[in-house]
Amino acid sequence: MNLKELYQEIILDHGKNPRNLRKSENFNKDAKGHNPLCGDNVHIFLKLDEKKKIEDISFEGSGCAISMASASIMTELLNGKNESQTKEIINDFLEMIKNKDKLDNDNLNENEKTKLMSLSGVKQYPMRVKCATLAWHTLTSAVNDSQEDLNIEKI
Amino acid sequence: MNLKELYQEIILDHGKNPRNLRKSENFNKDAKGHNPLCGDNVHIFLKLDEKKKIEDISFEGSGCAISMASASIMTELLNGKNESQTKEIINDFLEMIKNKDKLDNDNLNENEKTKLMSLSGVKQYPMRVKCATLAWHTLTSAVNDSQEDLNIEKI
Amino acid sequence: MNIENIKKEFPIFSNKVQNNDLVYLDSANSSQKPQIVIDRIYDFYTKEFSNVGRSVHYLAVAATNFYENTRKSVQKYINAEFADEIVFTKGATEAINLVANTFGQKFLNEGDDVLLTELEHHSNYVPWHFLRKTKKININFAEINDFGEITIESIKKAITNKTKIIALTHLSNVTGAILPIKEIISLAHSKNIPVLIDGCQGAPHLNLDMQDIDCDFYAISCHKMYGPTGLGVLYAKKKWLEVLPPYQGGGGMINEVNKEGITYGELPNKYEAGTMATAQVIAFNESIKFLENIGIKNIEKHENEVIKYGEEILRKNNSVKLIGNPKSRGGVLSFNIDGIHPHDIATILDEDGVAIRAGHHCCQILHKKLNLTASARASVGVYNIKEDFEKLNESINKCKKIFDI
Amino acid sequence: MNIENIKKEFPIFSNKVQNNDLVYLDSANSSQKPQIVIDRIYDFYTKEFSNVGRSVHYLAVAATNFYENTRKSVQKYINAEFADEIVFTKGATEAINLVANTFGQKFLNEGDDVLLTELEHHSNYVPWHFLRKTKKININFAEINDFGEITIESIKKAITNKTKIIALTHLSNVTGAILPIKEIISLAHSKNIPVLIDGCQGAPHLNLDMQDIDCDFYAISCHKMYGPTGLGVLYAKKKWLEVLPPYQGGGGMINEVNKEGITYGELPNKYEAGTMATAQVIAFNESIKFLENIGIKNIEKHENEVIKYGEEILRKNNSVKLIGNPKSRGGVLSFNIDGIHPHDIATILDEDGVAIRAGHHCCQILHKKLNLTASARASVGVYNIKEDFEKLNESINKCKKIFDI
Ligand SMILES: Cc1ncc(COP(=O)(O)O)c(C=O)c1O
Ligand SMILES: Cc1ncc(COP(=O)(O)O)c(C=O)c1O
Repeated sequence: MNLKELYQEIILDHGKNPRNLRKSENFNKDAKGHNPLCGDNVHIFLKLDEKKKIEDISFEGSGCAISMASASIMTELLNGKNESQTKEIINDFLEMIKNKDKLDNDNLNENEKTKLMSLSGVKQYPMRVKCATLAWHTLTSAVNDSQEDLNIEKI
Repeated sequence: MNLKELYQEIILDHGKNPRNLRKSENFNKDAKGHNPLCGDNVHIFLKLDEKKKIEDISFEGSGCAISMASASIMTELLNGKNESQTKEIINDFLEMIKNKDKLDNDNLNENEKTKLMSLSGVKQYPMRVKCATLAWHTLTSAVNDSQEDLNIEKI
Repeated sequence: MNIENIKKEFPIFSNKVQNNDLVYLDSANSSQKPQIVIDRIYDFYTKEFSNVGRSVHYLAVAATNFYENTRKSVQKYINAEFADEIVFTKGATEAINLVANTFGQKFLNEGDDVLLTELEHHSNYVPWHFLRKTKKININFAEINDFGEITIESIKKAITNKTKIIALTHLSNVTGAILPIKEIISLAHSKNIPVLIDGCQGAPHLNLDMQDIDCDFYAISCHKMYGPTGLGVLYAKKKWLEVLPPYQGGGGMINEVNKEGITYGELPNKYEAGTMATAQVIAFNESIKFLENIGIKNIEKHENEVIKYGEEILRKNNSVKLIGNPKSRGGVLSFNIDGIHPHDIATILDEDGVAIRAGHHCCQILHKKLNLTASARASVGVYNIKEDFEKLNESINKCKKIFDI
Repeated sequence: MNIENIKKEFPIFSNKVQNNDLVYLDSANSSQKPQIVIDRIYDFYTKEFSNVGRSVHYLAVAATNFYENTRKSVQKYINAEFADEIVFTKGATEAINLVANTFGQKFLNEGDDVLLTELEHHSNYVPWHFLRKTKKININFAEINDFGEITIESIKKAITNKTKIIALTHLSNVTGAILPIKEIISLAHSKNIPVLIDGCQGAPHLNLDMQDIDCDFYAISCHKMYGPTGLGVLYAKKKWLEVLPPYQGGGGMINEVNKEGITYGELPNKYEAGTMATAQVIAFNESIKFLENIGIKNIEKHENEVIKYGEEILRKNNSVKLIGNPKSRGGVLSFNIDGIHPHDIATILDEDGVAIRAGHHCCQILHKKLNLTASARASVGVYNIKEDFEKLNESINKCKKIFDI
């Protein structure tokens, strides 16, 4: 394992100073996620335009460096993305966290990819994967209008 | 262990042809015993005179050679015994089965003692001790007017 | 792997028991354990021990992975659709209690019928009996035929329009009858009745395919399946686990807790409250591998040959009366000898190192139906060989001699 | 026996974990196992295996005796009046569920109160919560003070005239507070209220004397007490076990069974349905012997020294905030570091071989009360030494460095 890889500068930065840690005004979609293992919560807010493009995305919650950084980076990257782009990025991220070394995605530029890739070190820490994916799964249920609050153990 | 000691002639005889396997007429005390391990049952009947001397003792039920022989020998030996003699013999028998090699009892003659001693081989077969003692414990609860049917596991 | 050499993998057979070679014919009670299963327990405790699912340190992560790997192995072995359909319990008895309790809470009401059979083990009766008291339901028993079998007709006859669930054994632990569960389940489902299979005796001997059988619940006893004691498996269709209430409450099965209320965790956590039998679950993976390596079809074939041979020998021994004569028999042969009580038989056999079980085998209803209080039972595992039944027969003859029969 | 050498009896410490010496500070989660316990399991499976209580053959008789010997050892170890008061369960969680379920069935009615404390583990809350649903009872929580303790006053304040049972922990698995259970029990009994003690954390560290404490129920987790996983002990006063209904139904717990009804077996069989965790029970006898050989008083003293030392070190480390400051502390130290989430701490510590637990430790109510979602916890066993806390402290400093604190 490689601690340095896990706690990269970028993770520590986003972990300490998470971007978009607020509640979007006039959000029209939202969902809550919870990690029963540590008790951490995340609440994702989305403001979509008529064409389902993300006009604003934000989150509230508390958690470890990994989960905060993941939510922070996610909101940064997805702002302005349309529905299919959003879904592709979510999928690619989850794939990468599970088993891939690279991120093939045409919707992100190199800089964005690097940011996202900074989370890939978590692969080597199976118990921490949930921290990195909580925000993403919660976003999925917000997008899908899932009724129930999301319980991360489900996934 | 010594199988020959367990299945002595006298046990096999009483096991096959149990004495007093019937229901006493005009019995005034009785109790049922049950061994949940094998499902065996015994029902003891007592006819006591005013002074609590045993006028007649008998039993119904089915079971293994050890339990039938034990009930048979018990009823044979206790017929005609008074209350204190009965209690002493019961106690001495249970003591013998548990941990003694000999039977000290003034209420039995040598011949009777030999009969009773024939059951002592069971000591070496812990799972079979219950077979040998079921009738005796049931008798105790009959003598004591115990309300509940006796469950051998209790003892 | 040579089926004849399997016995060597079980260390117990390399030790003498009271100066005798062990002739172990009590596998329906509990099976012996292969070396790899025992070694796995040893290694886990000596080198890798940690609790699972809670801590994030190295040992805990590794243990959690091992634990979940067993779940996946079991899923694969019994061909369940989802790994979440595998719940670990402390035994088959708990698995059945779990279903009776939670299904009862949610779906049974006064006057409803539960259908069992006369072959059922107490573990598949007492939990339903509890509901007779708390929920005022009725219990019906499908009747056995003269061969000690339960047929589809007998089930048909016993189903009422109030039957809400059927719970029955895969393989009788007394008559050895293998029940036509696939037909029964299909019949039940045509009437919208879910079916629980008590697979205690089925799982060690028969090929298991949950999706093919299509049962709603299947209960397994790991200690009868070359696995450790203190462990069972409940297979349950996801649709049931999702709607049934939790069974036991505690750590690990919750989502969020506050003073006013609780939300429950997702499957399978919802049904695994408290610290589980970690070492046992991890070691059970080796039992599954052991079974897979030999192949359950090979095991079935081998055991069938052995038990057929045993049946032939015992049939030739007059005064031995076999109990039941099912067309398809699993590895169980129960019998009585006229004039000798089963407990006496077992004690005498034991002197020769022949281990069988005597008693009602937790099937008092069946024994009462057959006008018996007890019987003697020889049952086999993958390590038994034909000679075991020859030795059994010799010892039976010794019984007869002692009892002068 | 030299307390400093105890560590050598635990084989796990002679192996490296990821090239590090293992600094195991997660014993409140589960303790490591001494060699004799592991060996007993091994020997039982390789040479002596049989199911207990059912068959009459040699192996079964021997196993049954071993099994019952553990019951007697436990009785003696906790000074229970009768061996029948010792019920084996699959864990403390099941033990508490057993009491909540059966006591609830028999003695709780709509509007009754159950009194818990804010320190309780989910395992001592969720089972009572179930009764809120099925029986419409209320649950009250005695409040902690600023030291993370539960005092007799706090209990006094929370008892109502509808309180029917009090269930509380012996030793908090978060704040480390040892509760004044003897006084609480005596107070409760003066009001005719029975008391259940969750002894998961008490049993491995404190002297146990049931007749002195006089509790009605005491739940023990064997895997936290140098014993195997998948095993717990419920101590319950005979008078309760005699009147409470059975919990699970199955083989071994019955007296007589027929189609219409069932009579239950005597204690302790009534509460031990199905095949029990045979090997685990038998091996747990060695855990008791291990504890007896060292002497619980010596263990307490040793652990107190170690934990006091740890407390001192951590108090000196600024940015480390200890949770709770109880006057009498068991072997548990929970803490937070401003600006670093416990999960991150645990991950970084793990890199140095320091195993702690991070999370809510199944105590969400307590964490919410303290305005926390999670904490880091170091907890000790008999094998811990002062150096372990020095290593912990070094690793904490490494965390601070990484997070630039
Ligand atoms: C105080 C307390 N109660 C209950 C439990 C539950 O014990 P188990 O998980 O062994 O059933 C634990 C351990 O996690 C505990 O620390
Ligand atoms: C048919 C059947 N059902 C249920 C059980 C109970 O299984 P366990 O005792 O492992 O819980 C057994 C084994 O005794 C059995 O043979």
